[in-house]
Amino acid sequence: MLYLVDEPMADLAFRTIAGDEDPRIALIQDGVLLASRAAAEVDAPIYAVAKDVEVRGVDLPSEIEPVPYDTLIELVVEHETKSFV
Amino acid sequence: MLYLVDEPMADLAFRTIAGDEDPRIALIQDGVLLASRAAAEVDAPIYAVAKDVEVRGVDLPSEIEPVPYDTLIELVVEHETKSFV
Amino acid sequence: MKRDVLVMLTRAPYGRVHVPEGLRAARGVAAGFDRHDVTVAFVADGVYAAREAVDREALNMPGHIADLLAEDGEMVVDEAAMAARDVRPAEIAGDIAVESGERIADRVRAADHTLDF
Amino acid sequence: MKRDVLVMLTRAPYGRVHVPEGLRAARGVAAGFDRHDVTVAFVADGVYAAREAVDREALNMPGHIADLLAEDGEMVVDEAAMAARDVRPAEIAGDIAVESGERIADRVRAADHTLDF
Amino acid sequence: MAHLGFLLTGGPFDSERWRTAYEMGRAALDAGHEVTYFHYLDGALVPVAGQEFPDCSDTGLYDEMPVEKFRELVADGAEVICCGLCVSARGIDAETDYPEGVEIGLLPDLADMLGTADRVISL
Amino acid sequence: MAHLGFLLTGGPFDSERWRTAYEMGRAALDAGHEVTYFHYLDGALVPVAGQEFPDCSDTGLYDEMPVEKFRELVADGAEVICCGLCVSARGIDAETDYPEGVEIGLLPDLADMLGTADRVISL
Repeated sequence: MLYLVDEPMADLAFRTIAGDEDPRIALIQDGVLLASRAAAEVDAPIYAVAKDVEVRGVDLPSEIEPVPYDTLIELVVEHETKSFV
Repeated sequence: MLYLVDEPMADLAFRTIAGDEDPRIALIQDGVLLASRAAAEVDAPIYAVAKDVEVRGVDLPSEIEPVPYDTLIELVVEHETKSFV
Repeated sequence: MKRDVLVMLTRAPYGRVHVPEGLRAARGVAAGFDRHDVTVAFVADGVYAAREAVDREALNMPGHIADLLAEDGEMVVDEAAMAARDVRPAEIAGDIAVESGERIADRVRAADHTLDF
Repeated sequence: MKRDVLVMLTRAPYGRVHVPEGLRAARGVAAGFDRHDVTVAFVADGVYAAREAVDREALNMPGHIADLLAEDGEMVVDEAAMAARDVRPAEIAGDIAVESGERIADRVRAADHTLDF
Repeated sequence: MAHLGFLLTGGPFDSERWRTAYEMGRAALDAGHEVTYFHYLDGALVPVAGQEFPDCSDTGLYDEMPVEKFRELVADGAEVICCGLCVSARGIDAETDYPEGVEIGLLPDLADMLGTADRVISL
Repeated sequence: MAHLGFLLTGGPFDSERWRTAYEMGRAALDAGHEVTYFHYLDGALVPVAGQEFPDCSDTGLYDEMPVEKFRELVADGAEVICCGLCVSARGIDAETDYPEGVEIGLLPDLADMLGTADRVISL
């Protein structure tokens, strides 16, 4: 399952992710500010919307991959998706 | 000084109130949900907008006085006012 | 196609339209052509709207809730979000089931689609 | 009458108009007939907008800031709000002064009027 | 008599701030005070004419629509100024979309309100 | 080809959600997918014609106004439905305020989107 995660619903998002055996996470909008928390809490592939990272000047941990919107759509089409935005 | 306090700016509001020798507080909008915190943290007159208390079904601590809008305006006119809404 | 839909109400109720209009959407999709299976979950600041003491009439909730229940929709509230906000199970309205944070997370994962308001 | 005005920017910057339009308002009231004394304070989630690394151009900030500084306005950021969000003083832009949480609270109390965006 | 100024940045459907602004202004007018509103950002959406909501409770937030509340305030002597830039950004046509008496202003009007009002409440 | 549905409840000036909805829809159309939008609550304000903002950066959020972005999506095949009740509540005149191709719908259209779309993204 792919989870889109922004800040306002982050608590429920991380709780939902914790019970998923094969999650993927895409940090989006102000959710990119959660990069350090996500990297520390989750052992799974983590992506972050590149445009959102750039305008906010966020230093991504090396395990988080910035992705453009077309890659995000590939991920959405490939995986069932739950949005916490 | 009178302080109007809602939830989103509550941290700065309580910090500002803490440094005031003669504060009055009016909890407003979702700020009425902070009634217990306000009563515990602040030794000063505390009011809460009655309409906001009623629709949310909040049990006010006895030291907090529910006030209608016309009383709120009397307080505003009587005291310099800072809004955290 | 009939789907399992989870409608999450995420905001404190009074002063904005999200709770009543989220309920309107919930019963709307429960009543549509596919007659989706709809669960409404009060999560995050939405748990305040699940309290017995809120003025449902002032929040424009009763009609939408009656319609939702008539369509076999159900309502649940997130105990983990309640605990974070000091809302006790005894405060929750009788037509809303209190469920653990894990159970709510299970519902999110199991739903075909989630909507949030 | 000339007033001391404190303009508080309270929201995370990108995706909403509050930071640039709050800055526009700040320089607007600094430039008006009374030429109010204006201080802009980045508080709460607004501290993210005070970081050197944000893309000010994308946030439509530079013109408003130049006008504000030309009117002798100043910009400060709330260290207490920074600490709560793990933003370090070294990250703050050079034209914004880091001030303690107490100093920011002093400014709120001392201002004739506060506006928040 | 005091002069109360309100800066309203909240829209008609996303927060209670428009309603608080109305209630405080209503009470201030009733007590004989002078009231000025400066609507900025989504506050410019509050007094847009033609708002219709079919089934709201008489005891609730929308017993009347926001535009009706502000029409009433204008009739009772409040000055209501909407920021012209915010109006244009939202595709609002001031001529046809606002009730009579709602004025278009610019930031110097906000500066004037700050200079003349005894209290300024930011909502 | 997949069918992506977006429920958009955010307005044009209070969050990035309209822009995320646009960017994801743009990318989905470019990849050959089918795209449907249901605009609900303040989402109904996003495709209002006549939005003008004088001095925004080319690299920023408003390099073009939201209505222009959605006009482009409609031209490229996206279905854009605005909730009629939300439209009325906001005093929007669908005939004159929306660009050609923006449709008015009701909740059964949202129900249909839930039934047919492979993915539904709530923004």
